[in-house]
Amino acid sequence: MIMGYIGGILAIIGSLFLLLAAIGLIRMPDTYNRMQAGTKATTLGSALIFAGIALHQPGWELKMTGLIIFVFLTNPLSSHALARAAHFIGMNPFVKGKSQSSRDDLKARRDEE
Amino acid sequence: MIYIVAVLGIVIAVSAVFALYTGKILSAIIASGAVSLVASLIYILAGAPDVAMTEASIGSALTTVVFLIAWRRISRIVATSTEKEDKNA
Amino acid sequence: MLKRILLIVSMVLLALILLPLLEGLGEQTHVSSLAEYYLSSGADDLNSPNLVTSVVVTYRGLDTLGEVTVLFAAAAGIMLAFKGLKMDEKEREKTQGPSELLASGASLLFPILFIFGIYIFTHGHLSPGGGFQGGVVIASAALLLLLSGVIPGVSHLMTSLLEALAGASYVAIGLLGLYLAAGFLDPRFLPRGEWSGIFSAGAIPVIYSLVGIKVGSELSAVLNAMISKGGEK
Amino acid sequence: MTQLLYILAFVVMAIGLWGILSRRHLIRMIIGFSILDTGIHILLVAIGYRKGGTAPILDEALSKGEALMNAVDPVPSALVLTAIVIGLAVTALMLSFAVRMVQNNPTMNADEHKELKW
Repeated sequence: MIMGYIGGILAIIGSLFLLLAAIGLIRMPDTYNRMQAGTKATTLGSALIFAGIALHQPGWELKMTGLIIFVFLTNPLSSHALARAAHFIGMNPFVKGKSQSSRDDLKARRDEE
Repeated sequence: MIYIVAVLGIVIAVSAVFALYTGKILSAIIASGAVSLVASLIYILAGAPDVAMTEASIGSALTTVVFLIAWRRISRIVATSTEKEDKNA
Repeated sequence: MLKRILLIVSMVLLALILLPLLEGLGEQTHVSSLAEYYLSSGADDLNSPNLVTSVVVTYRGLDTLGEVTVLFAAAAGIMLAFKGLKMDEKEREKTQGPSELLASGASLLFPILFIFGIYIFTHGHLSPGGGFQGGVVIASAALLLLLSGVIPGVSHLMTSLLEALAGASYVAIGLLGLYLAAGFLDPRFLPRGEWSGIFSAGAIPVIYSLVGIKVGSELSAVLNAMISKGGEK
Repeated sequence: MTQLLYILAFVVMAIGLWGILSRRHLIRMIIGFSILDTGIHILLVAIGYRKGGTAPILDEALSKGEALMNAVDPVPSALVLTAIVIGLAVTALMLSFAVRMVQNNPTMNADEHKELKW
């Protein structure tokens, strides 16, 4: 019973993180900031929700552990692919007051290709 | 539960209309994927988890990918042909 | 103008077809008598907890055979349409190479996804899921490898061989049911096993696995035809 | 619930048909087809639904005896299951034809593909 309450609290914290990620997606100024909000917060949020479900439903621990591992594997990969694609089509990072800024480490490679 | 289905239905209708009238084809393709994804939630609520699973994996994931691949090829073909025309002119 | 009128006429016709269905419709509390039979005695007949799977594989198995044939025809059409469609040199230049991180991540994820697909179609008679879903998961695993550039293309020989073998064994098992049990695609020639065990429900897991292999290899071949650079000899 | 699902299915089907008939961009017409497909699937699931119905999968929550009273109709579910897969294949077929059409005549507007018309 007490485990159920702890699981519920974990799930609520996780959904708060997901809400923050959603707010970040709207609020942030450019693609890279949005990706930051949309990856880190959702990874933690969904992991917390799965942990909460595992505590709430006895017997689901193995499945939920597998899901958490899967989210940890796929979420950073997809955001890496998205950020790379955004960079290759020439999205510039947002800097207040400037139009173009910041050092471009991948520029040499992009020109090569 | 009926209210949840009503809200999801409104979401489906809005994204379907968005998919048909938005300016960018990329947004239209993503919106049509959203239609399928929300429809899979409705199937779960209507007591058909098998169908929901199929729709989520096929309708929203694979169909969107197929659209994107085809759109990439089509836009490249259009882009290269217009380049050629510019050179000829 | 004429187009707009025709458009409105066809929308009105659609409404005319659909509105009678709405008339006098209340909440349904009963299912049709056919479904009543499936719900009441389907579990005892076949010993499979998932009744949707029993309907797909056994009761309406002939329909599923037809649907798989339609899928095959559509896949053949796609291959035909993409055959000989080569990318220009110009187009090929624009293709971006994948990053190392993505390639190694994809090759790490591929076996997990593949095993998950096999899990889905071997547990089709116990839980939601089955051959079609599992086949699609396997096709997405192949798609991941293709998009991340780990493999240049799925072998056409392998997919066509797997697909043909699975299709032929599907029909062969159907004929075996006709010979050993009550009718075409009757799965009861294998022991029905104990309730909700993985080797239960007669030949249902075997048939659904064959459907899964067939759908998976077909969709992988389709995705390969759509993605590949068209540089085949 | 049943009425709501029916109305939703009709609305989605109408939007899809409108998209096929009124839009002239090739990809948008195919998107209209897939929306129409989704509408038909919702209609079929709605036909199988019954009041308070649960999934027709027997487990601890639904015993053999209760299935007759509580489970939804499995036949439409089975139909929709295969129809979705066929829908994907048909959509891919349409897209491949679109690619071929654009290769012959590089424009996305369906009205300008004149050689296919009568």
